Amino acid sequence: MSHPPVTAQTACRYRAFLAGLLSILLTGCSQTPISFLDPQGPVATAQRHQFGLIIALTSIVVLPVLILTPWIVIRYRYGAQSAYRPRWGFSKLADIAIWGIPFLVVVVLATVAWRSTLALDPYRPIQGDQKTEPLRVQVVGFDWKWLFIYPDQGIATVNELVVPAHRPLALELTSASVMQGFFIPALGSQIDVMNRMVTQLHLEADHTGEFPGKNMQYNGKGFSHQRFVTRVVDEQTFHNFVAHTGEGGMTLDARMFDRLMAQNTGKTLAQSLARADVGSNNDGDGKGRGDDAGRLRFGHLPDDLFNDIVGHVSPDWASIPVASTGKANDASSSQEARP
Amino acid sequence: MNHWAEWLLGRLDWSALPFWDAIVDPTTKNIVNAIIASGAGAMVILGGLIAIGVLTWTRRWRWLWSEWLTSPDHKKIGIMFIVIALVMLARAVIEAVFMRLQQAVGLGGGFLTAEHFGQLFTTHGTIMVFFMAMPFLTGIINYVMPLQIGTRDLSFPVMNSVSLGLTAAGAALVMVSLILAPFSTGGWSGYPSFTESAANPGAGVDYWIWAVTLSTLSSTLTGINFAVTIYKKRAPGMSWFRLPLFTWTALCTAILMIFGMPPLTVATALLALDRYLDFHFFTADLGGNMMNYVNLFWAFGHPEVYILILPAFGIFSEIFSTFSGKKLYGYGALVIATMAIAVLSFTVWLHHFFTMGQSAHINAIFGIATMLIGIPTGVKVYDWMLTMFRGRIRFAVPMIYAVGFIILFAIGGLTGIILAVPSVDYQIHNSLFLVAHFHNMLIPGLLFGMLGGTNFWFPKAFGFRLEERWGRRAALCWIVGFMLAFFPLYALGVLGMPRRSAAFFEPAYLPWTLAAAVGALIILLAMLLLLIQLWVSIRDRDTNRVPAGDPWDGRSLEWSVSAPPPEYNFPVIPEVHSRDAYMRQKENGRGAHPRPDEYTDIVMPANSAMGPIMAATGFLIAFGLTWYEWWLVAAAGIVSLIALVARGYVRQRTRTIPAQTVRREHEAWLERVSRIRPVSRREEQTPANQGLAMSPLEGAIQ
Amino acid sequence: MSHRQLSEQEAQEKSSELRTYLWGFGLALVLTLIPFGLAAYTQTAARTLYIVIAVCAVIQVVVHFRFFLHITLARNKREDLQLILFTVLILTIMVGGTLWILFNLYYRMMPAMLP
Amino acid sequence: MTATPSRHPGLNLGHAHGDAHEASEEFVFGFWVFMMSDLILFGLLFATYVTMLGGTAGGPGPGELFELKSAFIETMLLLVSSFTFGMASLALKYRTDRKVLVAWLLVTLLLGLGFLAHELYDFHKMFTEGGVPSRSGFLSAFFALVPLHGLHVTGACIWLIALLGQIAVHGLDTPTKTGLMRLAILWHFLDVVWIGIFSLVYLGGIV
Ligand code: HEA
Ligand code: HEA
Ligand code: CUA
Ligand SMILES: [Cu+2]
Repeated sequence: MSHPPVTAQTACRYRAFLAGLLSILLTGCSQTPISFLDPQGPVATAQRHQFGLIIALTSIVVLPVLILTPWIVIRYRYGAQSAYRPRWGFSKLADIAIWGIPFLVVVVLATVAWRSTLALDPYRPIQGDQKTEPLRVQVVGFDWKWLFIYPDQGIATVNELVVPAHRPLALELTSASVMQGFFIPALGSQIDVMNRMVTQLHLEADHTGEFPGKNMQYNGKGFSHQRFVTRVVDEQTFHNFVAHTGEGGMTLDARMFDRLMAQNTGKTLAQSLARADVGSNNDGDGKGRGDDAGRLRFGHLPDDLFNDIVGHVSPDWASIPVASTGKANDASSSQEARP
Repeated sequence: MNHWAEWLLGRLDWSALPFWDAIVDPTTKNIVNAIIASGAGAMVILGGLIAIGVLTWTRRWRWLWSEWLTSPDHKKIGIMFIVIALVMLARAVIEAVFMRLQQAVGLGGGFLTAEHFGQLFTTHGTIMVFFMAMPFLTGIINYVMPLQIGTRDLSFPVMNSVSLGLTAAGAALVMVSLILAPFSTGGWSGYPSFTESAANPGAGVDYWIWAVTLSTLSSTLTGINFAVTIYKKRAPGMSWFRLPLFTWTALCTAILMIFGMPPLTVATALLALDRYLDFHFFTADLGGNMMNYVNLFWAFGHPEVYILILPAFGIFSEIFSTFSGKKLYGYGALVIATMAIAVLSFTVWLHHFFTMGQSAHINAIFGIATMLIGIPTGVKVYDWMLTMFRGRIRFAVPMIYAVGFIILFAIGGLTGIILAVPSVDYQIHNSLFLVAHFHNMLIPGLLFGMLGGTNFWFPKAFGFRLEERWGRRAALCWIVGFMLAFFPLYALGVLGMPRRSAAFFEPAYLPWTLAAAVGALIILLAMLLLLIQLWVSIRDRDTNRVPAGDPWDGRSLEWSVSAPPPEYNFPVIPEVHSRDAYMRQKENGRGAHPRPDEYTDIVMPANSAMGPIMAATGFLIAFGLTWYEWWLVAAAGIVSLIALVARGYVRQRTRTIPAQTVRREHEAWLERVSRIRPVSRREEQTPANQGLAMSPLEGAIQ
Repeated sequence: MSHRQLSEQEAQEKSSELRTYLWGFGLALVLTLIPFGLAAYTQTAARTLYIVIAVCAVIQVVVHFRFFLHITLARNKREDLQLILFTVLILTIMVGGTLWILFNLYYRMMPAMLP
Repeated sequence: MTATPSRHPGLNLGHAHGDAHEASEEFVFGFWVFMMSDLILFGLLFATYVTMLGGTAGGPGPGELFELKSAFIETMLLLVSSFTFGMASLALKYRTDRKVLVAWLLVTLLLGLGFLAHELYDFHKMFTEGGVPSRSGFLSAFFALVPLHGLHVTGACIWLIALLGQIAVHGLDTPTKTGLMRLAILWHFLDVVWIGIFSLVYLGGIV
């Protein structure tokens, strides 16, 4: 199960109310789910729940401060006629309360935190309905774009993560550059990606749609442009996407890899490819979500590219199917299906 | 010729000028940024020139040297620390406002280049923490703590002056980076491998490394100095459980400095080894890994945030009890809570990198350890509320800051607890929610503390009260401006906006960033009001003098001496018989200012040039290292070594003030005090208040 | 005049202090020689050896503090002992925590770094 | 009953030294605090060293580079120097003339310099065998930890020379006495750190 245990019923209603209010307040004017307050998967849903719960629990000890302080300040102001006890400095009862109640609250908070943290460990696979195998995707953070490799499908994309709904996602992540943070707020947790290291992240999407993804760890000039789109589609569309990309996608050869390794944003990369007449298979509308997202799709790539990047080994370029190398790079994107 | 220039200047060349980019690549954006950057550089030069000009014009160089720079007097050193803090603050605040403006128009771009924005948040964070907050709190402790424990100076007065020098050198280095640019863009936490030479070969990161290193050295020495002083130099009878609470927090702060600074020293030193000597600690290849750095940095970073907040807690404790006309509630609990916070703060550092990928158990354990800190902190908050309870609360400026603090800090604590839950932190880590959290602790906590403390002790240090009305206006603007500037960031954070973003692409963020910009402008206004307050106060200083030294009916020993205090603080070292020593003295028969039976010669530390020498050589070494001017490093290094060795040969280390002089000065002051009319608390803010409080109970009750 | 006029008591103290140094030196020597001898000249199993090295090192540190630095459990002034114990506490937290965290991270994301 | 109640922790001058004894209270305690801060620094470098053990990156590891005998000789040099400094402390405390004191100090200095020379020779040998810090993370960690100790010893030697100079110029007055007290603490402390290095780095590395 992916939902963490729900504690008190009342707290639950409270957080539902709170979360609802917050999401209306915060995301009212945006149609795309950009935040976990408008969750699109089990992890984000659980996080929204926990967020509300923690606020509710902590409020037990924080609200009294917010309420009583103004009251005390007004009641005992200089000039008011309330009691004055300049030498009063200790009360056993009060001391028990101010140590005891926060302590109890922390005990409850600690229990909640312990269980939710173990339940939402990013390394922990999500058990969807048992029939579907998780979809494996390998993520590489470059300066300043994301490469998504689908090892079982033999395809790869840049700045566009296409996944089927209702199927658990098992991500393996690394960085080809400095440390970065991989994050799709509407789906769930973020995780750091680091050079020579492999971290893992498990997510699942409940609804189709387009959700923004981003880098959270500052890595230089292009940082705020290092965004990608997560497109959650139905199973059939996903199959089409895989098939079309496999046929019509570009080839990720050594030259292309150098371009990826260079410091550029997805957008400038796509532009430079177009200029160099390599042909980009950017979607026709170019502007995915109001800006040039710089998406690329690759149908041919070397085997085991991800592990070679992790191990700082030169990829096995020879393993790319020879037949397609020549022509694929000028294949235009027109034939590609857009779900 | 060229060869010589290279030898002399290292890698310093034309491209270090702040407007170079605009010359090489004159795009509109580059030109705008060049104008801003050069303006800042010009301000630094101008400021320096004006200072030099004024000193020369008024022939104050000798005075500056012998009365201030070489003085071992803890009061003067404290004031100089605060002056550094204020100068650096001016810069960091302007940077903050620029960042808020950038994000207000940041939908799709903004007016600053990404590079420039990177330098802004890095210098803002670095300055605020290392060159604003640390000098400010060090200055206040320096000034107040020896007076509170009834001693004449710190244990190591010359080392104190060296600490000041090192901080000044670091601050100067950061300022110079405005003229010979650029500074690092790696944030105040400077994570590699972004800050390794592979990704960032320029001088920026090196500026950062050496500035921070100078500051940590200074703080380590300061910590040792404070701790030894509190251990060894308390007045007779001042037992541990009679220490004023501010001194307790100063002690815990000192301990945190002693044990919390080494991890940062190690982290920056290893980073420097990587960058200068091709070591491989944090590089991605050859067996290094940057996780070590992250771990070390936060092993420092978390204790650091409590270094920043504990002195403020101490100040608020004094303010709450003084302005409630009441004994502190739960002294024992407050002491225990302070110590608990200090010790616990060493056990939670991992909460800054919950998302790095370690096992859920580790995350959960550190998360829970973090929440535990909420308990002692909560106890403190409630103790302060109970201190006000059944008191007579006077809304002097310090008290407005204190009340604003207690409410806003509770909110910041709440968001801290949210961040401490790892599974939730996975959502809001490195978002603006985090930025809102820590400003929520730093501004109402640390900054209000420093401002409250300044308003509280200013009359002690300078002999006249700060003006009340402008002070109130400023305080209110602070509170309102803070809320408007930072509460929207919570919303932006849960909406997923990353920190350190020069630009964003979600229209949904726009209303919030606009609101925050307005808030920042109100804060700027508050800052302006503070300046007006200061100006008005100086203008009207003669009506607001408090020569008797006790304007607020204070409770601890610093209020028992004149304002400003004599250089030896106490003509005769007081004997302490209880907590709230001075209040007790006032309540007892002998009166507020008993005449001492006899005077003795007073031995004070002699002036020493070690501080300025260390400042100069420290700066030159750091500058040389930054720009690869090895001759400069060697020369300055040798000079500082010689100075250190030579200092050992100096035997003229003290100066004696004859008992006669002490008697004359003190008797004259007592004479003056005897002619002053004691005032009740009702007249606290009127010119009638000359620093003599009416017998406590009569005075406090209307 | 080589010796200052030592009182009876001082003379006693002096010889007892001298004994302290000699004891310390002797113990330190033995505690160095044991692990060194075992490591250099015997084929002791690695595990045992690690334990012997660690135990000898810890005892030797205590010996140095006790016999060379004169840190004792005496009641009159305890700041030194408190200070050292507090340092040990902080060291344990920082060093222990660092090792725990980093080896866990290695285990989870870069097994090559595990020894 | 302890004969002379000490004014301050650890090493002591004794009442006979009047002024200097009083003055050393703050100095010595302050120096202790500094030593403890320094100890944290070393502790963290030890921790870093251990975490970098796996980072040899195909380069030489501890087994190939370290020479136990040579490390043992260094250990002995330091240990003996600790003892001789102890003798110097005794001479300071119980004698009025300087000859014995200075003699012990000189012996200590020689031992310290001998240690440094030997260590440098070791590093030199490691360098020629390809054991340079830029080769791997492991070697970086080694060359941060061990030479830092060496730098401390260098500093202590310089200080010792400076103090000998002070004795020559000013005699055994209060500042030189308190200086010697502090240097004694530093010297013994450096020996303690070396125990860690010898055990963890050398013995542990070779096992
Ligand atoms: C003490 C610490 C401190 C303080 C006070 C502040 C104050 C402010 N900060 Fe800062 N900030 C940091 C520490 C601090 N900050 C740190 C550590 C970072 C992270 C850097 C990084 O990412 O690496 C950061 C980052 C940061 C960012 C970058 C956010 C991002 O990453 O996207 C922004 C953006 O707007 C910002 C804004 C502000 C603003 C508007 C204020 C304003 O509140 C400032 C207003 C202050 C004043 C106006 C001063 C008041 C005047 C006095 C106290 C003197 C008067 C005294 C007398 C007269 C006696 N801060
Ligand atoms: C003065 C500075 C200061 C202070 C006092 C605090 C106090 C706290 N901080 Fe904060 N923190 C920072 C400054 C500060 N912090 C900075 C600068 C950063 C970011 C650095 C960077 O990344 O650049 C940061 C980051 C930070 C993180 C990392 C988040 C992330 O990177 O994702 C976390 C996570 O746990 C955290 C938690 C806490 C907690 C739990 C407290 C607690 O101490 C708060 C305790 C207070 C209360 C809880 C309120 C009062 C109590 C009551 C009214 C009643 C009792 C309450 C309970 C029992 C719950 N802080
Ligand atoms: Cu950082 Cu793995
Ligand atoms: Cu923290």
